[in-house]
Amino acid sequence: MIEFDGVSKSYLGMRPVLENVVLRVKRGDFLYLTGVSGAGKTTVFKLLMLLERPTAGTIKLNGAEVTALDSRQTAFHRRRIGMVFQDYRLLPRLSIEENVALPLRVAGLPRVQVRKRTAECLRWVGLEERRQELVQVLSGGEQQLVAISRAMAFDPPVVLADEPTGNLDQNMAHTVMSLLQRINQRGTTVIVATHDLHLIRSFRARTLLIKDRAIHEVRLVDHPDSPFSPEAERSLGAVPTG
Amino acid sequence: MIEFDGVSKSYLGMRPVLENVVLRVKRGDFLYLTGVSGAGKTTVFKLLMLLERPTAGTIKLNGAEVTALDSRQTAFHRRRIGMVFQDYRLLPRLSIEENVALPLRVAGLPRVQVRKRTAECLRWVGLEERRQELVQVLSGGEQQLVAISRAMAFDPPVVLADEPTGNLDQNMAHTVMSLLQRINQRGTTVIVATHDLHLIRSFRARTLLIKDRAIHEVRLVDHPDSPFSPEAERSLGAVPTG
Amino acid sequence: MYFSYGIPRGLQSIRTDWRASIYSTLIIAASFAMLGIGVLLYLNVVHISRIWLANTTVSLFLDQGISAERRQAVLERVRADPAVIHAIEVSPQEGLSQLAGKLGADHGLMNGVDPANLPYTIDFDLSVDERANIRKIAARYGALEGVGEVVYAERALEKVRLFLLVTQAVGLFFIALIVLSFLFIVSNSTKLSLHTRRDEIEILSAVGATRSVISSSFVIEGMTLSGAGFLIALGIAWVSYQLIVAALIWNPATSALGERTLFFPLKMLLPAFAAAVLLGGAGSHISVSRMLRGIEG
Amino acid sequence: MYFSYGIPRGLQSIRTDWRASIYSTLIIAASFAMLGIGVLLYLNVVHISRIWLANTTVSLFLDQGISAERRQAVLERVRADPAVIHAIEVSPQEGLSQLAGKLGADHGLMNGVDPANLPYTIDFDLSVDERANIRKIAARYGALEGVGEVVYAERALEKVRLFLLVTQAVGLFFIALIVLSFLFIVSNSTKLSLHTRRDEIEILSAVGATRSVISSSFVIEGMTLSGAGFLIALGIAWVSYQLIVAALIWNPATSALGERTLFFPLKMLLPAFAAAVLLGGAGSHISVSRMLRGIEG
Ligand SMILES: Nc1ncnc2c1ncn2[C@@H]1O[C@H](COP(=O)(O)OP(=O)(O)OP(=O)(O)O)[C@@H](O)[C@H]1O
Ligand SMILES: Nc1ncnc2c1ncn2[C@@H]1O[C@H](COP(=O)(O)OP(=O)(O)OP(=O)(O)O)[C@@H](O)[C@H]1O
Ligand SMILES: [Mg+2]
Ligand SMILES: [Mg+2]
Repeated sequence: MIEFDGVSKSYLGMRPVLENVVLRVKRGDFLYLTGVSGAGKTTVFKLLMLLERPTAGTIKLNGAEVTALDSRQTAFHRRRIGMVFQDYRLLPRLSIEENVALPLRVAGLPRVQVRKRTAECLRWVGLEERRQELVQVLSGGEQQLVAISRAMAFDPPVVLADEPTGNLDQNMAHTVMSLLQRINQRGTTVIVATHDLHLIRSFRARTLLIKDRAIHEVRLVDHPDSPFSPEAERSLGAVPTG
Repeated sequence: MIEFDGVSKSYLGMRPVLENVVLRVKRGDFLYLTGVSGAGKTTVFKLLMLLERPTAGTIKLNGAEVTALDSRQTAFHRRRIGMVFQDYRLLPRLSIEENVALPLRVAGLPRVQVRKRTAECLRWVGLEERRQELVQVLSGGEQQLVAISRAMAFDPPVVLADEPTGNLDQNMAHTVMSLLQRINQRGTTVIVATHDLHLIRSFRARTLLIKDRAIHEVRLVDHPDSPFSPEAERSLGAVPTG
Repeated sequence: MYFSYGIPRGLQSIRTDWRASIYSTLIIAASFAMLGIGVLLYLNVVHISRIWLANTTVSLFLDQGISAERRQAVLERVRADPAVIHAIEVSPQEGLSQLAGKLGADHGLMNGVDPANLPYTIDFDLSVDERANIRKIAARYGALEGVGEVVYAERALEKVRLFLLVTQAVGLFFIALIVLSFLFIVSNSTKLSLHTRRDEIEILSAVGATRSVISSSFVIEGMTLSGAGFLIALGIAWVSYQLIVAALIWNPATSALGERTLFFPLKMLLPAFAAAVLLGGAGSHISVSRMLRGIEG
Repeated sequence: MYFSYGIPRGLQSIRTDWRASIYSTLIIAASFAMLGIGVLLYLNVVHISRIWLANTTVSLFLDQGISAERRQAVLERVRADPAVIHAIEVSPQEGLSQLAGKLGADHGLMNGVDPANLPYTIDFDLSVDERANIRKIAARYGALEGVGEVVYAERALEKVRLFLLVTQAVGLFFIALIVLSFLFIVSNSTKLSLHTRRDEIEILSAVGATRSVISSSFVIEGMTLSGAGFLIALGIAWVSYQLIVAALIWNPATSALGERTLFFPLKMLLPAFAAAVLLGGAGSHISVSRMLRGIEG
């Protein structure tokens, strides 16, 4: 479903972040994208969303090359991907409800349907009571929940979650991960970018590691403390736990 | 050194976040402030920084009541506290170096001294090579490091770090926590707000829990997986690990 | 698109960021006010100088020894002419004393003149619309039986024409400059306020809004603010106008002038309002589109 | 404070957010241009009408049968007067033909006039500065030996005075409106651009900057942008002025007018530039201070 072929990305005048990356994600996959700070996790998501363009290579979603899309098609392409941004990217002066409704409203859905779907998404993250509050006064974790809720609103075939639990308490993180797993079981492709090995340990899944500008598959091992081989663990810069 | 007496805070027209909070922090303490999302961790920091005013009660730093400070004194008060904001609060169009130098420059320090101190702070977080890059193009974790670096710049007697490792990989998080411990050993009072129990587990210290609008001391227990008593663990909404 | 998203979102934006909306509206209002004041001043200067400066009195010198009936007939003929206003008959005696008056301090010169040598004259003025045709009209009356010479201040007319020409040329040049400044102010304040909302536009784009959807709410916002600015400016211009006219009329020396002033006619205001609204919408649309092209790379 | 932080940071801000700086500068420039155009137009209308419309020719009618020496003495006395320009002696014959010329079509009336009855006259004009004193000067010359009557167009002078009065009153009213609009535009665009930088101000405040330090960089920025806007507007006004003057001079009918026009004198421009710079700084300072009070609660 998602195919990166020989994708390279270097930001203007900088050394490359990704080089000749190959990635295959099948419909209905659930996977982690991990790597140290600045490895390029967010960049991979931005490339897929067409928020950045690759310097080289092709990116395909459902067999269609995304870099060839025009402005209008880009908008439709983005509706097929729900992204939880690392910095949330919410409109601070709108209410929780309005932020979650945004993708539905700009797509021109009828008002009743928007309201129904929005309420549903807010219920999942436990914010339906507070839907009238302005986003700008929310705590960090609450904003993250709104961002997660918005990414689900369109019920998109692909969800990209960039560090979705970084500001959540363990209980809420657990709720969110269960939610992601549940929508994954209904057929949604889910990619979670994270450097939280404890998260991966709790909700094991296929894990990709960005290292030295390339994406590697990480071998999972059956160890209670770390899901990774010692080698992978070292690349992640993880310190021994416990 | 830091004293909260009967401090309450309710944001305009909302139910109270903190009620009748009493808090004593001694000079040179290192402590964690924890609690679920929206418990009020950031609010405590904002009150201490005078970014918000308490609805009731008094807050003292070094015996001086902070709520009585005028505009000019407030500025000097803030120079005594280095805060790592949860949302970083960097100026995106300035370079890494300029952001870190900001507190020093607005305090009117001579240029040479500013440069020297900035370089030092950046070295601690490993960003001295990239000091010319604009903050707006940095990855989430890199921005967090800049925010941490800026909080240290003034070498303040108090450092408040709000979720300082939420976007860092384990290795970087370890570096930052060691750094905080090191400055604490030199006499700086450090308070870290976090909901990451794994962090508390790795770097054990006195822990305060915000629950039901009040601050409670958490009893630490000697258990390899959780530093808390089962009761405290439950209040934190932690799910059993491992 | 406009009904489901653009209009509600545009109006909401105005409400939620009311400070910025007020700032923008006041900038637009002040620019419209400057523009309106310039145009109004120009219209009035041209209008009033056209009426007042043009001395279009025509004198028909009747033949010496003309019969009283014929004189009467010519007078009636003149009075019946729709192009003519204020026609009067002037006897030789009256003519002489008028002339002495015209000469002012030089009136002593007229002592040697005998009124018997002077003809009867018929003096009349032309209605404002017919003043341009003064030559033709003079020729027509010159051909009339009983009319000797036809005299009108051709040189004065030339002067007025020149005055109007200069006023119009300089005035239009300045108005062009004002219009340019106006467009600059409005477009740059639109750009300024949108520039700061780049984030919002990026977010909308990231959640799958097409360019036209994104632009729609900004277009509504721009139209509303521009329309509001226009109405405020109109209010300012109207009040100023009333104050000035009242002041002019209050002074006896200028009251006639005050009564001749013009305000914008309604049939000019309605299209201008529509233009203001469209301008606001178009400006926002262009700015947003340009910004979107920048964002999409 | 200004040297270690305000100036470098203010200039850096202009550079890093150059788009917003350009927008603000152009808004300010266009407002200054409108203001400058208004003032320039007003100055020139008053100036030129003062010179041109005031017909201050004074005629001294010398006594009948005055000696040639005395005539010469009076003429010399007049020519030596610093208030006097263009003094000429007019013989009775010349006077008569001039009068005939003035009468235009009525010149036939002069046929019966004998030049022998007419006196010699001395006609002169008053320098622009002395025109207000015409009455006193006329009285002075009336008392001179050999001078019979002193004549000047008192009525025409009244008309001009009225015209100037109306022009000045209406003009000043409009200029006041333009100045108000100008201040509105500049202050609101300052507020608009600062409004969007609330974040920056909050961050500065949070890292321990005092109000005056925070304001310093914005003051520098405001002064620079306002000064730049002023200079751009000055350039526009100067080019427009040159174009109009060239057009006026090019046309023979208006060339004399063109030569009499004024541009802003340097001694007016320097204080105006200083005022513009101060205005920009003060506006920014006020806006930032108000915002800071809001932030600090
Ligand atoms: N627009 C940009 N221009 C220049 N460099 C950029 C830009 N965006 C990102 N980078 C750089 O590219 C590298 C990868 O960034 P990216 O955001 O993909 O990292 P990441 O893996 O998401 O890191 P983190 O875990 O800290 O969020 C970083 O070094 C960053 O500084
Ligand atoms: N300016 C404000 N106006 C109104 N409510 C606010 C404001 N700031 C915070 N709140 C509310 O106060 C509560 C506590 O917020 P705070 O940011 O202190 O939580 P927190 O403990 O830091 O949470 P997190 O771990 O998610 O960052 C939240 O419910 C939040 O919505
Ligand atoms: Mg990232
Ligand atoms: Mg918080």
